[in-house]
This record gives sequence, C-alpha cells and structure tokens, in this order.
Amino acid sequence: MFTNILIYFVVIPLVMLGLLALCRDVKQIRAVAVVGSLGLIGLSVYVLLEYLGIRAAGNEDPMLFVDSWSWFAPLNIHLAVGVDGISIAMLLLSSIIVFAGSFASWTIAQPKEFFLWLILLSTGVFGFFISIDLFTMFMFYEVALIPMYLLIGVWGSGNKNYSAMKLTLMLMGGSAFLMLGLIGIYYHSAPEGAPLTWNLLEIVDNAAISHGWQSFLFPMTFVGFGVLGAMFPFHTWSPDGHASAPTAVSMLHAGVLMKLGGYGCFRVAIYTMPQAAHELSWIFLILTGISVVYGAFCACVKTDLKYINAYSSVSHCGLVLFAILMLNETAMTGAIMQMLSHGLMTALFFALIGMIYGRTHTREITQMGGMMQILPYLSVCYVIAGMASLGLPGLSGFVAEMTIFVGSFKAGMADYLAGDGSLRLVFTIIACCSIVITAVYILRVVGKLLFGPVYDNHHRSLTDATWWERLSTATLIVCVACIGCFPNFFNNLINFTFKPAIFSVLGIN
Amino acid sequence: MSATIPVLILAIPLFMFIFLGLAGKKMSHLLAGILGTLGMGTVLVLAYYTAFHYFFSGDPAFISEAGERLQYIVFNQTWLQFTDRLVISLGFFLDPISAMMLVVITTISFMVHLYSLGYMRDHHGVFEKGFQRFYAFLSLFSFSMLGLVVATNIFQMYIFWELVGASSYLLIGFYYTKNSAVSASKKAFIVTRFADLGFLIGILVLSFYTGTFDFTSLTSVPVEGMANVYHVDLSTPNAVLGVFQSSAAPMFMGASVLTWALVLIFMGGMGKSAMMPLHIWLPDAMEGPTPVSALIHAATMVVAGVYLVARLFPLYLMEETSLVIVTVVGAITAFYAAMVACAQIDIKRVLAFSTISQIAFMMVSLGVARPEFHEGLGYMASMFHLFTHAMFKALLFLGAGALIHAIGSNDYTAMHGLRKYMPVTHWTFLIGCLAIAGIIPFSGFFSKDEILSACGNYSPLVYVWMSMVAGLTAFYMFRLYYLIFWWKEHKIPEGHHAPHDQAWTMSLPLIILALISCVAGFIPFGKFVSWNGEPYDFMAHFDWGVASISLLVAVLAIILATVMYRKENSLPEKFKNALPALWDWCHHRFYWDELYMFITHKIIFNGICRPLAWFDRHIIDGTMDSFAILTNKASELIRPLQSGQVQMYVWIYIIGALLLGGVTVLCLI
Amino acid sequence: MESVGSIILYTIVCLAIVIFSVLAVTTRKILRAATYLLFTLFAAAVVYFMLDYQFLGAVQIAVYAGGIVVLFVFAILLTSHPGSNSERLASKRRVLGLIASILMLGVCGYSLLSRCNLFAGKPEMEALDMQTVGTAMMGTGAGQYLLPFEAVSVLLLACIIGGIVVARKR
Amino acid sequence: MEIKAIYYLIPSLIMFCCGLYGFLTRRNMIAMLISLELMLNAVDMNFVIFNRFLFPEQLEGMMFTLFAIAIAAAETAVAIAIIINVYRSVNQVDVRTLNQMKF
Repeated sequence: MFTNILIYFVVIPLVMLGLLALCRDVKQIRAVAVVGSLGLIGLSVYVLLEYLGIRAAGNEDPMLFVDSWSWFAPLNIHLAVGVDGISIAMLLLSSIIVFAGSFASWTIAQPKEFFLWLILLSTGVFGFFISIDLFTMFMFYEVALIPMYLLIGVWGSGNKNYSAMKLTLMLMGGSAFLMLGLIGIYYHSAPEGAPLTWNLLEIVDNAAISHGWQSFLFPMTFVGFGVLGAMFPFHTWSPDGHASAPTAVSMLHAGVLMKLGGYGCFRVAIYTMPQAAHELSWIFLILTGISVVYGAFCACVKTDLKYINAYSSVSHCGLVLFAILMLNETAMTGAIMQMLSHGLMTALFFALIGMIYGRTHTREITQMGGMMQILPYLSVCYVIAGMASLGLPGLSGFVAEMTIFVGSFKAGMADYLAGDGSLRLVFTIIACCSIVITAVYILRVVGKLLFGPVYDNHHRSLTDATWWERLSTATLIVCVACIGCFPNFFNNLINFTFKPAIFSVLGIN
Repeated sequence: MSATIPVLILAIPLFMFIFLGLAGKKMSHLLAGILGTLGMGTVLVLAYYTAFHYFFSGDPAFISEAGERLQYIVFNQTWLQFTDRLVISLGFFLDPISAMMLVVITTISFMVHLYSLGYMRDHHGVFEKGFQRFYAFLSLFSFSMLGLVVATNIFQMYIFWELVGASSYLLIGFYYTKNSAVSASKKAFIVTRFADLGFLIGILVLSFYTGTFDFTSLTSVPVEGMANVYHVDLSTPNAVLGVFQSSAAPMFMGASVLTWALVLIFMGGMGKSAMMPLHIWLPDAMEGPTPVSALIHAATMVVAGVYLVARLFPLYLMEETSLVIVTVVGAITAFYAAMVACAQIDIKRVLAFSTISQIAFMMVSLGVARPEFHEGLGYMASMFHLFTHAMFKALLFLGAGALIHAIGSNDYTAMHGLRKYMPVTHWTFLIGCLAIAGIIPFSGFFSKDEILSACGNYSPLVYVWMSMVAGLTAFYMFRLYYLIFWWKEHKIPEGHHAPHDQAWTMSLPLIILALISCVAGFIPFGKFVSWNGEPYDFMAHFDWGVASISLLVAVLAIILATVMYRKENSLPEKFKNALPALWDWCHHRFYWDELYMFITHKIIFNGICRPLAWFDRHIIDGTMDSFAILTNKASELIRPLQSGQVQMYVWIYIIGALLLGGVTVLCLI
Repeated sequence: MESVGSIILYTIVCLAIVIFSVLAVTTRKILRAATYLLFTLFAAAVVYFMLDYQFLGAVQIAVYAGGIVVLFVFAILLTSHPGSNSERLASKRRVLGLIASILMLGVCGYSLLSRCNLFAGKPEMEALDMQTVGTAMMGTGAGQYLLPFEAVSVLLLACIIGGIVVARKR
Repeated sequence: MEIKAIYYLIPSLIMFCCGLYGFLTRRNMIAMLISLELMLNAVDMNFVIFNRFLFPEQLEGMMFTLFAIAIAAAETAVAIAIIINVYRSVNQVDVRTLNQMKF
C-alpha cells in the first residue's frame, strides 16, 4: 500500500495531525505546520515531475499511479487512487495554499486546535483529489467540509454562528443531492450481470449508465458539486461564510474547497455522464452564466472587503463551471486554469484582507483610505492581486479567462452555425462582459482602499507586513506570476486529459 | 537577422521595470533615474539599429528584388496553445510600420526619460516621492508598447494592449494621494477596458473564422489580382480564404461577420485612441505627470488604435463598410475635439483634445485609403502623420510641462507673457504650434497635406470637412500660444523668482524634438512605408493645389487667432457672448462626461448593481434563510408532541393500539 | 379434570388478582396502593405455583414481593407526608382512562375469547427440578440462556452503580 | 371442570387493564410505577401461562419471566432512585410539575 506515492498525500497530513496532538507550544505547532506543508509541496512537485516523465515516455493512460485497495468488500468500496494532469495541478494548488495559509495564521488564537482542524480539512482535500473511487471521494469530500463549521464557528468573526451554520447546512444540502447521484451511478455502473463498481475509470470504461438514468443523475451530481462551486442560486453561503471565516480558512475555502466543486463537476458529472451533459448543459449554462455577471455586479456595490471578494469568487467560480459546461477542449482547459488561477489569487486576496483587517479592525472600504502610504507592501500586493483578478496579462487571470473565452466562443459559434441555437454564444458574450465589470469593482476597491488621502489618522501608526506575512503573500504572487508567464506548461499538463477517447462522445476534438 | 537585438529591445525595459520596482527603494533617486534613462538609451540605440538594418541593409529577407518591403518574423515563441492552429505566440515582427514605431517609441520614451530627470523634482532639486516607481512604470510602459508594435499575432497585440492600459493606469494614478488622479486613472482603465471587450470579441470572431491569430496569415489576401501584390501561394489553403468562403454565408444582423469582427476590433482601437464616444478618459488622463502625458497620452499609446487598423488594413480593405465607419468616426471626432479644444482653459486639456483631433485625422486617413487612389496614399499619410505628430505633440507636451513646472499651475490664466522669461520653451513651443498648424516647412505640413489629398481623392465632403478641422487646429493652437506667451505678464510677487527656463535635462529634449519637427517633413516617407510594401515616390503624389489651399486655411486661422488673442481685448468675450450655448457646450465638452456619469452611476450602479445586491440579500438569500426558518417553524409546530410527558405518549400509544386492535377485531368478525 | 380444591383456590386467586388490582389503582392512599400491589403479586405467585412452576413462584415472592415492594414502601415513606391523600383526580381524566382501559379490555378480551378453544386443559408436565432450571440458565445450547443471564447480571451491576450515583447526596 | 388457559388469561388481562388505567390517570410518579409493575406482572403471567399450556416440555416462557423479574427489579431500583433524587431537589413527585428538563 505504501509503495504508491499518492497515498502519502493523505499520510503526511495524518502524521501532521498526530504530531500536532503531541505539540506543547506554539513554536512546535508552527514547525509542524510549515514542515508538513513544505513536505506536501515537495511531494506534489515530485509527483508532477514523475508524471511528466512518464508521459514523456509515451504513456497514454487516462490516469497514472493507479492503485486500489479494498476496504469494504460487500459494497465494492475501494481506496482507489490515481491522478492525471488536472489532479496534479489541483494537488499543487492545494499544497501551496496550505503552505501560505499556515503562515497567514501564524498568530492565531488556540493554535493547536486550529491547526488540527485545518490539517484535517487538508486531509480531506488531498484525499479527494487523489481518489478515483466515488465512495472514497465522497468520504474525503465530507471530511473536508465538516471542519469548516468549527473553524468558522470558533475562530471566525462577526456573525459567525449564523455563517458557519448556513455554510455547513447548504453544503450538506448539496451533499445530499450528491450522495443520491453517486449511489445512482454506483447502481448503474456496470452492464447487466457484471459486478458493480465505484471506480471512476471502470465506470467510464463500462459506460453502462443508461440514457434515462443519466438525465436524472447528472443534474443531481452537478447540483451537488455546484453548490460548493457557488453556482447561482446556491451561492449565498459563500459571502457570509467567507466574511466570517478566519484568514487561513477563507484562503483554503475559496482557494481550494470551492475547487472541489468544479473538479467534481468535471470529474464525476461530466466524465461519467457525457450524454446527459450534452443534453442538459443548457440549464446549468444559464445558471452559471448568470453567476458570472451577477456576482460581478453584486461585488460592485458591496463595501465590505470580504463580501466583495466573495462575490468576485462567485463570478470567477461561475466562470469555471460555465467553461466546463461548454464541453470543449479549450474551454475545459481554461476552466481548470481558472481554478488554479482563482485559487491562488483569491487566497492572496483573503490573506491580504485578513492582514489589513488584523491591523485596522475594519473591513469597510468606506472606513479606510490611503493605505498605500501606510502599508506599502500589503498595498502593492493588493494591487497585484487585483490586477490578476481583472485579467492583466502576465498574471494568471488573463490566460485562464482567455482560454475560456476562446474555447467557449468556439463552442458557441459551432452551435450557432449548426443551428443549435445561440444560447452558448450569447452567454459567452455575456461572460466576456464580466471582464469589464470585474475591472470596475477591483479598481473601485483599489482606489478607495489604497489610494487617495489617508481616511483615518489612527491608521498612520500601523506597521507594514511582518516576515511571515511577506512570505505567505510572496509565495502566492510568485505562483500567480508563474502561471501568467508560462501558461503553456500548465496548458499542456491539463490538456492531456482531454485527449483520450473518453471525450469523443462529447464531440471534443 | 539574429534574435539577440530584438530580444534585448524587449528584455531591457522589462528588466528595468522589475529591477527598479523591486530594488528601487534601496537605491538613491538619482541612481534609479539614471539607470532607467541609460536602459532606455540602450534600447534606443538597439531599436535605431534594428530599424536602420531593416530599411537600409537591403537584406533579401527585408526587401524583395522588386524593391517591396517584406514582413519578417525575427522570432516567434509559442506562449499558449489553444488548439493546433490557434496559438498565441510571443514574437518579434518586422515590417515598415513596426520598424517606424520602434523608432518613434524609443525616441519619445528616451526623451521623456531624460526630461523626467529634471521634471520630477521641485525647484530645490529635491526628487519627488516615488521617483523610482515612476521610472519603473515608464520602463514597464516602454516594454509593453514595444511588445505591442512588434506583435506577430493579434493576440500578442491584445496582451500588450492590456499591458499598456495597465501601465497607463499606474502612471495616470502616479499621484495616488490625489483623489482626482485616482478617479482619472480608474476612468481611463475602465473606458479602455470596455473598448477592449469589443476588441476581444472581434478577435474571437476573426479567429473563429480564420482559425489563426497570425498577422501574416490574416493579412495575406489570396484573391486573383491581389495575389501578385502579396506573393501568396494560392495553392496552399489559406486562413483568409476561409474567411471569404464562410463570410459569404454567415451574416449577422445585416452585415457579414467579417465586418462585425473588424468593427469590434476597431472599437478596441477607438478606446485606446480616444475616438468618440470613448474619448472621455483622455482629457482626465492629464492628471498624470506631464512627461507621462507626452509619452503615453500624446505620442505612443493613443496611436495604438491607428496602428491596429493599419496592421489589419488589408482585412479592412475587404469590407468597405468597416472603412466607412472608421472614416465617419474619425471625422466626427476630429471636428468635435477641435471645437472643444477652442474652449478649454487648462493647457494640458487643450493639448489632449488636440491629440484626439489629430489621431482622428490619422483614422480618417486610413478610412479613406484605397489602393486605387494613389496606391493607398491615405495609409502612408496616416503613418507619416503618426510619426510627425508623435514628435511635435511630445514637444508641445514637454513644453507645457516646462511651463507647468515653472508656474505651478495648468491654467493659462496663470501664465501670460512668458516669452521673455522662457525663450527656449517659447521657441520650441512655437515650432510645435507651427508644425501642428501645418505651416510649411514644418513636419505637420507635409503629413497633414497628404491626409487632405487622400481625403480629396476619396470624397470632396470629407476633404472640406477635414480642411475645416485643420483650420480649427491652427486656430486653437495659436490661441493657446498667444495666451501663454503673449498678453501682459503677471506681476511677480516679492521674494519669488521669475519663471525661467529649466535645467538642460528638460531643455535638451525640447530642442531635439523641435529640430526633428522642423526637418521630419522632408523624410521621403513613401520610400519606407506604404500599404503594400511597394515604395513609391512621395512627391509624385504631392498635390500642390491641396497644399496651397490648406496652407491658406492655416494662415487665415492663425491670423484670426492673432487678431483675437494677440493682446488682451474684448473680442473673445464678444464672441463668447454672441454664441453662449456653443461656448457652453464646447467648454463642457458637449456634456459627454455628464452623460457617462449618468449611465454609470444612475443606470448601472443604482439601476442594476444595487437592485441586484438587494435581490441577492433579500430574495435569493431570503429564500435560503426561509428554508431554515420554515424548518424551525415546523419543528416548533411538532415539538409539543415530544412533550416528555410519558402519560401523553401512552395515551397516543393506546389510541394507536386500540385502532389497530379494533381493525383486527373487525377483521376477525 | 381438576380437583375441587384447586378450583376453589383458582377462584380465590382470580378474585384476589382482580380485586387487588382494581384497588391498587383506585385507592387514594399511596401506601395502600403499594400494599394492594403486594397482594396482587402474591396472587400471581400462587398462579405460578398452580401452574407447577414452583421456582418461579418462589422468585416472584422473594424478588417482587420481598424486594420491590419494600423498595416502594421506602420510597413512599421518603417522598410523601404520612397520611396525606393523593389529590383527587379530575373526573374527566378518570373517565377517559376508564374508557381506554375498558376498550382495551374489550378488544383484547374479544380476541382471546374468540380463540379460546385453542387452549384445552393443562397438559401433563413432569416436575421441574432445580437442575433443569439451572442447566437451562447456564448452558449455551439450544433453549439455554447463558448469554441473557450474563447480560442481566451486567444490567444489574449497572443498575446498582446507577442507583448509587443517582441517589447519592451531592 | 377443567381450568383452561383462558381462565388464567382473563384475570391477567384485567390486571393489565387496571395497570393501564392507573398509569394513565395517576400523577404521582410512585403510583405510576406501581401501575407499571401491575402491567409487567400481567405480561409475566401470560408468558408463563402460554408456556405451560402450549409447550410444557420447554422453558422459554418461564425463563423470560425470570429475566423480566430481574430486569423489573433493576428498573424499579433505578426509577426509585431517580424519584427520590427528584423529590430531594424539587420536593415533588408530581409528573405535571416536573417539566423543567423539557426540550
């Protein structure tokens, strides 16, 4: 079992949990968190390199490092692992954000308990991304969700009980749909007479889910994951949840957890049920298309920094699901890039907001101003994050959005020319409009918060970032710039998934 | 040609940006400034070398045996691969206009770098706060602009297009503690962003039909009769051929998709080049430091729109409609901006509107260019005007900067009579004014004259219209000139120094640019730049009739300005009172800003965003909350059933049991 | 055919059961109720004897009558003021209870009576010696009850502890 | 005359119904417990009766009763401990007034 490299993505956090339980003081806790998350980064990079090596050698399997161990034989439940480029990208993203998040919560109260829950959450996240067994996947999904309640409820701020409850309940509601969908998939996973399976690859190979069942199970699964992906109208947990969550939790939640939604939508809903995806995508296309502009418009008038970013996340994550539904190679690649990009830059945003809030004790942009003069480092970082968010070339947002737009425009035009209606085309153009609205709200915040005269003279005595804050933000900025400057590397990494014959049924070239 | 020098042209400014941005705070102000200037100087030399090499080396890669200038891709590196054919590459594209733009950009940029060494410090020689940042941003801008002009494909252009937008944003908002600067920068970014939306969609449409982003494929026209011009091998399936085949079928709202694509791309150009109705950001952008206005908002970035249309000119030629739109937008903007410029008080605003007007000239010139009229004279004229305008407008802005630096105000009302105190500035400014007014032998005369001849070839209406605008140009420029340098000077308060010419770092660029403005008209531009690469004799198309008429118009306008503004008199007041509405509208720029304010704040913010946010909080969130409330209420409702009273449970149990038992008994009976 | 003695005994026991049951739930003095309960339990013990389960009858007397009722008496003495009556019941409540009980009686009685011919007389049974009972309780085979026995012993232990904990003075 | 099973079952049923009546009407916790014991006892008797009349060679019913008695004893002990405890804290054993721990 321990010969498979992937299993260590779960083992390392578990070991960290054990060590954290033994820690006596805050220094040891920090050491465990930092060393552990560095270990995870190292592991992801190692897996990435191995993966590239194997691919370079000509291996064309849909997943690599595949392994499976039974843990509940009567229901065929396995701990099945395997990764492709998309999972590796997600693993890399998660480990970086866990690393940055550890630094962002350097001085949190009750560090031991906090990190215990945080690392438990990460265990779920990593487990989710390496699993290819639907049941195990779902289990890790839940492991990732539940700690959120305590993390927000205990370490949060503001109306935290309400937010924590709302977030947990809405996500659990999504899980209910999801579970129904997954069980449905299980019972139709194999042709008549063959043993049923939870294994994604086998399900895809069998392609045994009948058409009628697909059109029932696809919405279930998609909505289930879509709730976590903040799909309109199931997004309202996100503003409240993010606003109340402590910094590192916001980072992890917006940066990684919301990606679980997008990843799941792709990996489970579309991967296993392509026909239904083809036929029913229009419903969700409308919803996600609305999310994109709706979130952006709402962000334009909010005055609380975290709310603004939460709505911005709704918009950006909407774009992820939107692109996935285009069922087009380029757009889907763009969706995954957008997940990476949004994960990093939102984490950066929330880290910065947490740091500013920790100093000024307010998140109202009307109560602040001229931060550039007082906190130059944080302000510059904020501007960079903003620029990434509004899609400045050279930072990650641009490449992701452009890939999505090129892909979805192609899908839309193809539909239009084939006489299949202009829905995709219209929504693509609407989604394109979001780049303008994004610019509006980002520049509004940047102008009010960072520029202009100092609003509150008490703020003049604030000190700029400490070394751990600098490290946390610098890591994220470097990653954002890396994706922005060398997109083709990530493009090729992700793109490979869309090559296999699995996707021929979607009409993807 | 090896790729080393082109790479360096792009890499040095980028490196300077990163270096000054990260390490600038650690070094002294002066060192940062000198490093930036030296870096730019190096780029200047390299760019001149490249352009010289391209035009004069006679290399068969650059010029065919028949003497046609060829497009040459120095290098092209894949940056992002969407599909097999849709690839964004980063490369270096050499053709006549990009080589010319390299020269323009590096020249102006170097002048501005040098000039800023003097400008960005106060009278005691103390450098302004953020001096290093200023040089870092200037380097970023130079990098982006250079990247834009050497783009090998339309997406590379879009990338750098966005980057120049961002660096323009950063530079306009350089004085970020001033609210007006912040909102001006925001406005500039958002307006151009909106235009870029059109650009983006245009690119998407174009690339969908042609399956390529590359300029070489896009601008090669494989049609009989034109093929010999473009040396395109008709046997290979070509991207644009696809456009022809498919655009014949797909129409969209009465126009072919190609027209739509071109108009949308032009919309991007309208935003960057401040064409009406997307011009409103440019006057406000004058909040930035004056050297920035000279570099970005007069000479280089704002002509990006013209450059874009010129770059895609063969495509525009295919669709008559799109060129007509370019012409009409240009003509209206030119007139509008000239009118408004006559009624502005802030000297930088006057220059800004004059910039808009001059760029509109270039647009019109492109719009009227047809191969059948003097082998596309308009195209060459447009590029020529771009070149000369960059020089004299930078000169005017830098001169205005010197004035502002000396006086400390942007209003001409605070200036008057400065010719005695600031002779260098005065003479260079005068040269700039003469150039822009189109007086022989300054550069503006030649370029503007060719634009007017091209217009004349196309349509008499356009010709008359543009001549009128040219007259207005001469009028408002000399109005400005007289108001600044003539009239009675203000009394100098006790203890203040009289205004005086600035340090050599500021004067030298003025003198150099003035010299260029004097002689640039004699460059045989047609030898270098023409729409299809074929050199032709410049003077062969020179129409002395048109030239003399335009000269006459300019002189008349100058005389009128002299009469009205040479000395303080009541004529302007009378004129103003005679047509109060006209003055009012011109002074308020035809209330465009108010209209935009209304649309953005009243309609978009208050009409869409706020209701949506309310809807989100109360309807969507309210629904979700009401699920929770409903659950709570329902549980309140059934909670009494679980009273904890065992007897109650037994009662219910008994009733149930009795019912069941009763049923059983009945069955037994 | 039963002997006359046993029929007489049966009649007495039946009457005792019925009368004392009714009294136990109708008397207003709680101590008396406990006493009537005791009598009822005794009568039940007699029934067990009559059915030849002597051991069970003995247990009934020892545990129920001897143990539980004593507990009751102690509890009553500890929690009520001697001589005080329990409050009068609201007549509506009483009527409702009565109706429910009688309905129950009717339903169950009807179903019993309609099937009473199933049960003929008492079949012969050899005397139950203690060894049989003991083996049944301690064995693990079919019809042997070691597991419930152990479970009950654990339960009793838990009850002892629980009782102590609950009733302990703070 | 033969004493049939039904002759034993009827008194047992009456005992049960009495217990039921008591349980439904009484307010005193001890009285309720007494009624409960009556019902339990009635059930025990039924076990024994059915065992004796239907399967005399087996011991299931008897064993059940035996265990039921043991459990009843245990349950009563705990119940009474609780009652006494409640009485100590609120000086009451009336179920209607004992509603502070509700919800």
